Amino acid sequence: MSALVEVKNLKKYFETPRGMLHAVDDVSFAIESGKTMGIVGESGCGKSTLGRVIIHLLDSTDGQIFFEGKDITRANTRQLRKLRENMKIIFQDPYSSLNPRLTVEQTIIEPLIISKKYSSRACSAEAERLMALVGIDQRLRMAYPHELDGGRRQRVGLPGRSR
Amino acid sequence: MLDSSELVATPKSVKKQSQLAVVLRRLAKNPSAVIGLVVVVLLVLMAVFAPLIAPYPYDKQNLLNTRKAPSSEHIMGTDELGRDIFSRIVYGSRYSLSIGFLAVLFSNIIGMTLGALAGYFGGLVDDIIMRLIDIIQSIPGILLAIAISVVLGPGFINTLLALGFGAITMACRLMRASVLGIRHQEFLEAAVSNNASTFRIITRHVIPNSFAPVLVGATMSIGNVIMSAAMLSFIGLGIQPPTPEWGAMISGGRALIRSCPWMVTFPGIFIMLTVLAFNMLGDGLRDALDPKLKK
Amino acid sequence: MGRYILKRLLWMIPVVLGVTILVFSIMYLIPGDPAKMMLSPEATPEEVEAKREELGLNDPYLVRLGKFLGGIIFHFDFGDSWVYNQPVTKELVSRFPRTVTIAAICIGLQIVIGIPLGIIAAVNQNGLGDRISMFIALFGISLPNFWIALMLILFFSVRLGWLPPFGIGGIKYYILPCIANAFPGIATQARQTRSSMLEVIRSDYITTARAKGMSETQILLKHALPNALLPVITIIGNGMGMLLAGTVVIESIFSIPGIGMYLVGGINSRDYNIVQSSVIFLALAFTFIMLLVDLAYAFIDPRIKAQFARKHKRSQHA
Amino acid sequence: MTKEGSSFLAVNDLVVEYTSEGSVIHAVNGVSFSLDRGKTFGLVGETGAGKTSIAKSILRILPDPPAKIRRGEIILDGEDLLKLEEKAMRKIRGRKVSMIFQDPMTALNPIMKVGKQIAEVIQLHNKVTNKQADAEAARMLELVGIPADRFNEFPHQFSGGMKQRVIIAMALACKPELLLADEPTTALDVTIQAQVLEMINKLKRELDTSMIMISHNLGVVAEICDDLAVIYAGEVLELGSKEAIFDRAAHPYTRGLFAAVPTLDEEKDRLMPISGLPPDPSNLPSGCHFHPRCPLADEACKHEKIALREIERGHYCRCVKVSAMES
Repeated sequence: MSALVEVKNLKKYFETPRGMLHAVDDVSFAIESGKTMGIVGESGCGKSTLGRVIIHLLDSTDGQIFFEGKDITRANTRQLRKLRENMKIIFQDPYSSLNPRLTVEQTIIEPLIISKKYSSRACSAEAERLMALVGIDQRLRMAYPHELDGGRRQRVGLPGRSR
Repeated sequence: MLDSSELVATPKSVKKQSQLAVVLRRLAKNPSAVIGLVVVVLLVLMAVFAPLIAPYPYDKQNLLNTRKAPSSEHIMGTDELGRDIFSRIVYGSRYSLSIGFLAVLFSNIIGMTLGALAGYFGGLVDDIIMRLIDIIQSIPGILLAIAISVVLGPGFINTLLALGFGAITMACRLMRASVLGIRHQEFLEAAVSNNASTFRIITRHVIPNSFAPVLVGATMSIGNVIMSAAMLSFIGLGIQPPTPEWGAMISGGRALIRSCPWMVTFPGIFIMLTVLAFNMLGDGLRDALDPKLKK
Repeated sequence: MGRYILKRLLWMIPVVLGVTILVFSIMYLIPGDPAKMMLSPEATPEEVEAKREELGLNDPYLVRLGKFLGGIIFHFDFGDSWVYNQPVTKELVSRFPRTVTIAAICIGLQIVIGIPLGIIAAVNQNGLGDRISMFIALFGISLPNFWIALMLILFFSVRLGWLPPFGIGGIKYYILPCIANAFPGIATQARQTRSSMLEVIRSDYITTARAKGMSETQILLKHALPNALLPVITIIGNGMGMLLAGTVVIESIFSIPGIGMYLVGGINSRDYNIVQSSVIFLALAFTFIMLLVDLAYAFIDPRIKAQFARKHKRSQHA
Repeated sequence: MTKEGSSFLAVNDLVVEYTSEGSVIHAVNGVSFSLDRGKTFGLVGETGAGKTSIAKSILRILPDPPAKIRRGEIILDGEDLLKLEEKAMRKIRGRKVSMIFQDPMTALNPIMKVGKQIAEVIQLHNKVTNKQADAEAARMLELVGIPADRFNEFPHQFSGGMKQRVIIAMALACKPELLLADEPTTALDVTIQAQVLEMINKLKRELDTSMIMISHNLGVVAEICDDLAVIYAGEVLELGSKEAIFDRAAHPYTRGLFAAVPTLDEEKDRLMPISGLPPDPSNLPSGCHFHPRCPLADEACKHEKIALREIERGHYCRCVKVSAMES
């Protein structure tokens, strides 16, 4: 079975006042479906940039990205919309990855609303299911991020699925 | 320094703590904010119901008792044309309040948009807007207002535009600063990765998290605009007599300061009261909206 | 460090040009025919037209701007006043010292009274001293300076007769105007110094200093004040803007022949060039002061200084 | 590690409370431990368990409103620090006891030269001229691996790891007898973390400094501490030597902590987290504070206070379900 995600000679350079910064320099790897790939390195070695390039939060400078066998390096906005329903990012800092002004429920159903595939009733039902899935107490449905500690905030960031 | 991690109280029963409820609850606990709010509401009521409150029509001249000291009949005395000063002050509140609100509203709408654009997009957009703001800001506000209103001429709308123009810079700076503050927060990247459109990102994620300081700034600048409007009328610009604008009244009473000081004192007290109320409200709002106190 | 000063000076040029062009354009572009405004309402169209011709109002915008800018840059001449045809520049230059003296005294008061008030309020936060001084400061920023001036005249000149209500002369003549103009400035300075101090007092390096065994006063002098004074310098700069604007009114009340009074005179006689030149002159003065503030800031804040000092070899430590 | 007698530092029944917006936060609820000279004592626990408050109480730099030391003694070299008046306590801070803070990014004065910040503490506690203080400060910089010619640079010119070294140099400048380290490596990168820990260990041996290491990272504690206490909701749940606790962890909470750490050797698909969350410090559960999350909890745990029992020589545990160990 071809790899779920494959990256070939991926490069990402940033122009900085002090010249070209080689954040990601010729990286290649492949991940089978269901497997977990660990990327280890000191801060500033380009780990997060690599992740952001793969899910198109940042454009790549060179190299190719394959998802389910298809080349998605130069995905246009329509392809991107489809892609982003299958690729999710969970962030490092629980204190800045949630919109402080949205409740737990609003945060979880945000992608559902954007995908326009769910009626509002379906959204809240789905929200309930997702909260149970990631182990968040139902009574925290209307809580705001500032009322939660780091652990729970990360769980709220988890679902974000829109399929 | 208080170690905040030791104070994280897990929510016992999470009542519906909407953001607004939290802010209002904290605002209510702050006495000066409450006083400020009460005075502002009273002033607005006074302006709206001016005809009922004012004992005399503001322009009714009574040449029999001109320059009368405060008496039971005229609690704040009369001016050189025998008009009742208290009535003129009551009607005058309409001009001061409406100039304050409208000028700040007009300038903040423009200022916030410019600030959001500069903060969110950065790069060339940011440079152009900010260089322009730098130049406008290097002319002290009132001088700018003077220059504009000299050319525009007196009158309500002209004064409003003259005062509003200067206030754009503060609203823009405040908005840009707070947008820059959250610009690199990860929840914006999360929104992008959730296929949110730029419009949705700005309206649902960026603005709700950055308007707080702008709101505080706006409340304070209402007071400043009212004071500047009075100053403009005082030096012969802005709203002209016979309209009962507080600044113009003080300017009118200036020559008679020796013989009838009440003509100058009472309008000034009302200006001070109004500006003080907005400033107290602004201080209260700043503490209530202060994220650090959010926990 | 030199590079930073040069950069700031270079940046002054577009600002100065920008200010001049902005004010000129405002006066030019906004509707309303200056000539008609200046002449009495009964003036015949021919008279109005003659006036427009005389003042060169019919020239295209760029020509007039060019003449105006040329005048200022090459021989620092703001042209003549439209109503009396006197050279404006002479008036501005001769009146400038008086306006600056008042502004300087007020800035002095603002620093000498405002800053300590703010620091004391911050050090004993929510204490009695804090509450009282902040309440007075709240009043201070809510009082229009022209009303304070009139109240001071009413009380000290009319009632008590201690001080002259207007005019110029010895120190006595400066007391009331400066108090009236400086009071809002002192209040703003105290409030903002207090919030800047509170910000610093809450930071971690103050706890580190305490852990070193320093006394509260040592911490205040060696760590808290230096860090808090940085933003305070910018506040002083902004305060200068308010003061320059304030002098317009104060000078007209106390009839002190500074630029402010000249400007108000220009307003009453609808003499556009006086208004235009006075506003630009004061704005340029303010811009120059803000430049000094920037330089002072850079000189004190090592982070900026270090940025530009890194070029030379690191200084050898003893 | 004897309970009283010759121990260098003895903390007895320390209680610290914070008042915020009306509710009282019980940060430290009767913590007692002692530390011999030259030894390193670990305070381990989740975020918000009260570890930092304990350290700040020893140095008496708790922000007075809102924090209050309700009860307890802190005997250092036979002297109760809580009884000292402020002037005498200032002599001790930085000289006899000093502290390293968690976040190096904000712990240094941004507009003061790095060298000067070290020289400042030297001059504070020793009658020396400026030049002598600067020279000593430069020597301390070298000691922590920073070239002395960076003496005149400012904090913003240093990386997180380098800043933490400056703070360590500052803390050790007056050769303190006790060093309080509040999660010194949490804000640092793993590789830098190792360097900083190794350096602290080296300096500790050279200067024969006793140390209290606060951390929620069991790896750090294992590497550095001789004895340790597991803190939960402001209480010591287990206390003993490193070997006793790491090899024979008794309290269910301690065992839960060890199970939650992924180990490299075993192939595990799911980690064993401790369910639930630390309790709300403004209304702590009755009896054993851990009972809401404890798999072994039963009625006995829910009501009366549980005492700290010695289940093995020098190994204490606060749990009724744990029987004494046959050593």
